[in-house]
Amino acid sequence: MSALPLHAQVINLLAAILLLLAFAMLTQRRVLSLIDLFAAQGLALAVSTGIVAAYTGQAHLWWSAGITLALKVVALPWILHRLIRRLDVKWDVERLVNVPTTMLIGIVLVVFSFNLAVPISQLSGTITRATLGIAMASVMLSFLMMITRRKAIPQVIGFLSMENGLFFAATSATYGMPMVVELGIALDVLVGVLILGVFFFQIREQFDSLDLQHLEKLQEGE
Amino acid sequence: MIEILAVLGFPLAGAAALAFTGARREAPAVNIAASLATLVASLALTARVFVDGPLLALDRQFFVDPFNVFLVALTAFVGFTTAVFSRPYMRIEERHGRVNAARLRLYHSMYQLFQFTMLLALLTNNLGILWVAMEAATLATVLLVSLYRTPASLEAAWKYFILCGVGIAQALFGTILLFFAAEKLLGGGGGALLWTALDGVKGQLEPTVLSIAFVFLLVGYGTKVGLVPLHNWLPDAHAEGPTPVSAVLSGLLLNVALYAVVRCKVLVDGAVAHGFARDLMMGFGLLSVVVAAFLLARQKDAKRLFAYSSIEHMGIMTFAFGMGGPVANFAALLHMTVHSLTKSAIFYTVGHAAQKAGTQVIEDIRGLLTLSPAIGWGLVLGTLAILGMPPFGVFASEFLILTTAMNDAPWATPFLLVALGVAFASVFAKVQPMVFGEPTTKRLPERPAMVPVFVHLGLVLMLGLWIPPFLAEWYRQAARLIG
Amino acid sequence: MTAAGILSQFLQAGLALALAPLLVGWVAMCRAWLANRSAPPITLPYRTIRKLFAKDAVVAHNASPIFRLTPYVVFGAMVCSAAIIPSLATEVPFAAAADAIALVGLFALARVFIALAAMDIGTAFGSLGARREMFVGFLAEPALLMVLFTASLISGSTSLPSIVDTLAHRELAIYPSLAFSGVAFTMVSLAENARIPVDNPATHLELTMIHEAMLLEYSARHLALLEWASALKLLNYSCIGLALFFPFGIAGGDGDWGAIALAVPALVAKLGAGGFALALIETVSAKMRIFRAPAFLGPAFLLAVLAMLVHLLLGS
Amino acid sequence: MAVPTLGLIGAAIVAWLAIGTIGLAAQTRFGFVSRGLFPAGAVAGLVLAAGAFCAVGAPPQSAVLPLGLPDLPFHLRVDALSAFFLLLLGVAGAAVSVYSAGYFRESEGAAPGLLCFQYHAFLAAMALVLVADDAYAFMVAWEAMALASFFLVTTDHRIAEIRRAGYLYLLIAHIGAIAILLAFGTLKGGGDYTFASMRAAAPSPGWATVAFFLALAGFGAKAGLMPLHVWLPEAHPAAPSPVSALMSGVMLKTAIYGLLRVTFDLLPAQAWWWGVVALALGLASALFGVIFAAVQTDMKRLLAWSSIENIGILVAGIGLAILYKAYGKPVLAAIAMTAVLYHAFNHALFKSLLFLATGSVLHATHERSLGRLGGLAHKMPWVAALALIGVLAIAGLPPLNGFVSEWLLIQAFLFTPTLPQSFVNMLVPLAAAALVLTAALAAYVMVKFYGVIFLGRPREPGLAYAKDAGRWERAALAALALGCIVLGLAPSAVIGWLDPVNALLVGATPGPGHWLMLAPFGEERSSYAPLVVLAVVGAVVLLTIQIVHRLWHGRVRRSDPWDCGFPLQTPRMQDTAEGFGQPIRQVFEPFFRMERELPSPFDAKPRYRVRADDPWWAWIYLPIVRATEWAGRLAGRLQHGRISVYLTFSFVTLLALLAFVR
Repeated sequence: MSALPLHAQVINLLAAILLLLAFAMLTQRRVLSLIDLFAAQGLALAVSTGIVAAYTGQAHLWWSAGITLALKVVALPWILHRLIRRLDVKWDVERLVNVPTTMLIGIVLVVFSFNLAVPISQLSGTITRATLGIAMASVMLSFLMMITRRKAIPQVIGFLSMENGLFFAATSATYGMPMVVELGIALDVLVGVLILGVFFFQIREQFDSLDLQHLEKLQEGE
Repeated sequence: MIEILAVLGFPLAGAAALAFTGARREAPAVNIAASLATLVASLALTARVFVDGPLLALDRQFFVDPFNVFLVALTAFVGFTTAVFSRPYMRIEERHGRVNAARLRLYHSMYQLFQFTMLLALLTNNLGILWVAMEAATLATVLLVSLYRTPASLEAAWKYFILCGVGIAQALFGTILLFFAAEKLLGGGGGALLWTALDGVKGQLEPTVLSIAFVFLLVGYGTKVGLVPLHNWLPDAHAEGPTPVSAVLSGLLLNVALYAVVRCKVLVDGAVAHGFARDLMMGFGLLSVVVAAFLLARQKDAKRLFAYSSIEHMGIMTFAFGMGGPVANFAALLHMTVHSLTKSAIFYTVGHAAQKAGTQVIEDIRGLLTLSPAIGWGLVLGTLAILGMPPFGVFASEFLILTTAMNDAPWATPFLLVALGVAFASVFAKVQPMVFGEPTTKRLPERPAMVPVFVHLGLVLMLGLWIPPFLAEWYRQAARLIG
Repeated sequence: MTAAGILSQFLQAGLALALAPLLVGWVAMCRAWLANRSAPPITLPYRTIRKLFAKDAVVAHNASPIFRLTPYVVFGAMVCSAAIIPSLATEVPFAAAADAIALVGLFALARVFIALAAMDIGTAFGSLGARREMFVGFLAEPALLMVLFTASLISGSTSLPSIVDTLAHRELAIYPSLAFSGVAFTMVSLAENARIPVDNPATHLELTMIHEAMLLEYSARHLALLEWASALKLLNYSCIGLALFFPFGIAGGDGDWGAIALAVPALVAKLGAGGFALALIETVSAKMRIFRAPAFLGPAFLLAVLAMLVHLLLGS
Repeated sequence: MAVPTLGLIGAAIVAWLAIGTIGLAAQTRFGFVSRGLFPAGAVAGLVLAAGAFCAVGAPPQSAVLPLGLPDLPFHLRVDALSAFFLLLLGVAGAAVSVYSAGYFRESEGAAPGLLCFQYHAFLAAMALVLVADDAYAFMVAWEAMALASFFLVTTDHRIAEIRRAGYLYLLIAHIGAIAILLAFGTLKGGGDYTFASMRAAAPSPGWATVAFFLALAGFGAKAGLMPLHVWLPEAHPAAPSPVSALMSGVMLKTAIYGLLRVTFDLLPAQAWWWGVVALALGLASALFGVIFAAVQTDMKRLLAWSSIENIGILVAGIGLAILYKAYGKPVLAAIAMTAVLYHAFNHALFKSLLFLATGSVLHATHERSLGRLGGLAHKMPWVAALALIGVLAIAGLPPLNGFVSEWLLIQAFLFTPTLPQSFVNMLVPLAAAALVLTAALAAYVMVKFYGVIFLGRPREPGLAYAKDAGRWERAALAALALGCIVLGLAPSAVIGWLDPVNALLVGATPGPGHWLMLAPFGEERSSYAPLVVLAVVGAVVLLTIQIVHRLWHGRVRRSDPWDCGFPLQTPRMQDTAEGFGQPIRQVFEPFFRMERELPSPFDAKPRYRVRADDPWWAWIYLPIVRATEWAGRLAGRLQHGRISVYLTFSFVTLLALLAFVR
């Protein structure tokens, strides 16, 4: 493994950063910081995509990197910031499970994902194959984050960060999906966030809060 | 070729047009017209495929074979009848003050957009596009589910969005893994996501990767199918949205999601030898059937009741597709058809019944047969049909599935027996007093649309007694494709 | 079907008709003796019947045709039964028309009619009697059938003459199962013929009666026929019992005139002894409450079943 | 000349469907529907019966319809077995249709046209069940039959009890149908769904047993075999009387048909212990049914319970036939089977007759409760006389038809000691005892039924206005009563005619009979000549009447009842239905769950009520309901309402599956 070329080492570094950011988001308490962390994740993603593009010379990966930069580093954080300002919510993030437990579960998840990814990575033709495990781990961590948050906005950020993990898997492990698909995915994410934005307002209008515990009425209780 | 473009173009154009004119008096007519055009185009496409065989078009990006073309026709048909139904239904809703002009515009536009995404998901050959279309379908319907802007509908839409979004994200991961496995064989270009290309090399795909990919795909698309324990969004979304949306969700969206799962299963079956996908799908299917059956007993809301029934039926189909083999696949395809038709018909009647009674609460809807025989008979016949009473078509497919299971998977039959029994007991216990007994309902400001109901039920009845040869041939070919 | 057969058939039926009231009178006589009373004349039942025939029939206003038809049907069924049971000879041509099961069927027919007739007038006692009669009947009838089944299994036939033939005219064998059957049969006969301990033929104490309660509304010729029919029933049961458990003296099926001639006094003697035994039982036991009847007939039924089991187990 | 039997039968079925459709179209024209369509339906029934009658002895005929599933068109076939049951359907159906022509009144219950449609669809579905020759056609017809009868049962759907009865009925019928379906699934093995290929498939003994018990459960549910009988006493009385008659008289027999078809025709061999189970279940149902019939206070419920009894007897007979067949004694099996077939036909006749009679009583009095009837023999002489025949027949009294089948069955029982299995030998006395006990109790029940309704004095003043049944109704009742008499008097002819059915089912026929005398094993073994018995009894009766009237006189004087001289007689002093059942309640107390309602001493109009409920509710059904509710609560926890929980479900599922893949 020592003979890895430089760009691969950089990508691995970025992968590690991505994972670290995912952990940071998992434990982050303030919603604005959460958005910043998300933007940072997007940046790491964009950079890694750019490096892959430079190395493999695939043009559409440059596009991907560009879209990522525009969407996940600029547009989405901006939208979220705006939303928070408009909704006037800057509260701390409440959570359902305390931080140490979350961390512990997160670590277990990482181990699990790495284990799962090992046999797959063996087969990969790409030099950055080890990143698949990291991508999977960050998807899992985002999932965990969604589970542990009880406010709407952090949950959405978790959702978006999961998208980041997926995107990372697509670019670093496979050198990118076909262009149409990536465009489609990006469009979906953007529209999704817009719709969610509309939703936040509607939810707040109805419930005077974005706390998800108001959204627990539909159930099969007694 | 041109047919494919027409099938996709009409709903897209309709969506665009209705986005501007959707609140006008003639919007429902436009909606119907667009749906009708789609239906005609899809029938043309069907005829073409029927005559010429499977079709690859537009640089292999679109692929039509008997399996999906029949779903296209079904989708277009139910889309059309639902559009017909929604005309009086939404007008009554408007009179009752539940929707305003802006929301009507949203409704009509999103309805067409939803049609478009469904058809796109069915027609595309690219698994990535399939994913994109599924996600887009979620987005379109989220807005439809929350149309009334009541707390409950917002809650339902939120859950729908988050659960399906997360679920479908897993499907994306699965798709990436598929791509990852195929890339070595097919190169990094666009070819590695084309189903036809993957199908060609499925024997050489790496089994480990494919089985992991299938887990992600199953969990992902399975969420949209409504498989237990991934189903939690489904009853909420069905119950709180407008009835036409419930009808298309149950009748179309679930089918398309299951279609995606089955497409993936075909690939996995080629690569992984030992019935891995089979076991998973049978397990999930059976679990869904059983859990949904027991949940049915607890329902107090009419639409929620039938939403759970959809889970049950999707479970049956998943089980049957999982079991595989020509008969079970045939039966599952037939079940898809009849379930779509029947369930949407039931939603139409339940919608009108709820409008008449002013509530969806089962206990407050009584004696439909006396005051509005059409709605009452529609509901009771539809319910009996969906519960698997012959001579309706649902029985035909359940007959085939159960008898095949008795041979191929006898261990599953006690569960099915119990589940079908409990489901019958639960659903019929709730519907019978709605239909029979002393009436509690009032008059509607507009004539209800009962024609789609009886057209659907008539078709289901026909499929129970006589399946047209071309349709049977179609099912057979599709069943062979699925393997 | 021989001339002797046909003759013995008619002889048997005629004898039964003639002897039936005599048996009733004899039992009443014995009871009186055993109770240290002076006995009524043995011919009293004949006189009663004749007197009743001469009277005008009084029928309730709301009696339906069933009420008036019943005495005849019951009488007919009993005569028919008497013709089936081989009391004198085993060659009874008519017995081929109805075997043991049909015999029980005929008894049941009589019972159902008499119960319906009792309900017809709509009096309290009539319906009470009908209910009790059917109650006793549903317990006694299966027991009787089971007794007959045991005998049928022994002889491999449900035809009464064949049974008697087997029991009386083949090599002597001891059938332990018949001992059980015999006890069961005795109990059933007591119940079926309205005897103590289930019913008291001499009482008109309303709350305890069964058979008499059903006849309350009858008078004159109808009553006479019913009284005669119940005497016939007693005789029939006695003859069944004698044929199954004491088949000695019954003539074989070979048209032997001498044997038939001998069979008549043998039958009379056996009936005399049987009647005395009945009187003895009635004297030494007490009438039970009606709801003790299951406690009496249940064991009879069980004994009959047991008899069959014993037969199957021992093969004899 | 070969008669196109299947053609005739098919024509009748089509005619029924057409009549139903016409009825649906002519919704409101009451006179046309009742006086025109129902008699036409009766004619179709007779055509069906004629075709079936010819088909019993003829070689099987079959046809394939271009309907059904693509690889499985509807196969139709008439062989001896189906022809026998078709005849039963045709005869009873025709009689009931004639009755219906006079029965359905304007402004009662549902629209006549709808009723007409459901009624004829019901008939057609039953006929289709009997001619179906593949699993799919059978199931479609089977469930269509259930559906049509369900709608007929719920004709008066505004009454909550009737809705409940209909629900229960359809539910149990549907679950039974799934069981039957699974039985077919088991039978088909690797072949297709036609009965022909099922016959060819040879399932292993284990699978054959599964198939048999699934079929027993499925058909038993429809037939009202214990413990799946609970719907029957609810649903049969709830329906209009002609429909009750069809359900009890004919529909239950289709279940018997199905059981026979699967057990003896489709399964290649039978295991002896199936017979023991069927025997035990059958006798238990018979005994249970008759005990409950004895304590009923509703006349139609009483008859419904009696149907359970009769079905029990039929299943017991089938069990006996299985035993004999499994032990290689086909002739004895044929005797038992003859008893079953005969009893099936008998029951169709007399149970229809009695249900129709209750229909007439219901129309005349608007009263179903036995406690408010009485003395109708004077007001309704026709119905009373014809019902008497039915009552005597169902009570198993010679010389009517009920006795014949009872006699045959007992004869069959008496041969069990020839079986090699000593365990079975020991069982038989008990079985025979249960059978005769049932028969004796049946007489009790029928005395109660007839005595309380028709005899005695009217218990309510309103009964004075009761009118006898009309011509149509009388004709139907008379036809059925005539059937009871004919079947009672000419058993040998009927049994000879049944030979092809027996040959088909058990591969043997009972010994040839004398035309006058029923002696399946030869005269020395046992014999019964109903005509002779009738002639002798009749001769004695006539002779006695003549002699008595000649020697003395025939004078009759009318007066008030005597009743031990008690002067203040009122109708309320008669035994009520409750009173009549009281000894049974007392003796069989452990079988009932009783609720007594004792009047207070100060009550001016005291009424004593007692309800005897079916303990199976508490033994099986309520626990099932509770278990379902419990499972529902458990499943309800899945739908917790909190999105985090839902996400956790997805997450855990994903992780579990991934771990499983590893």
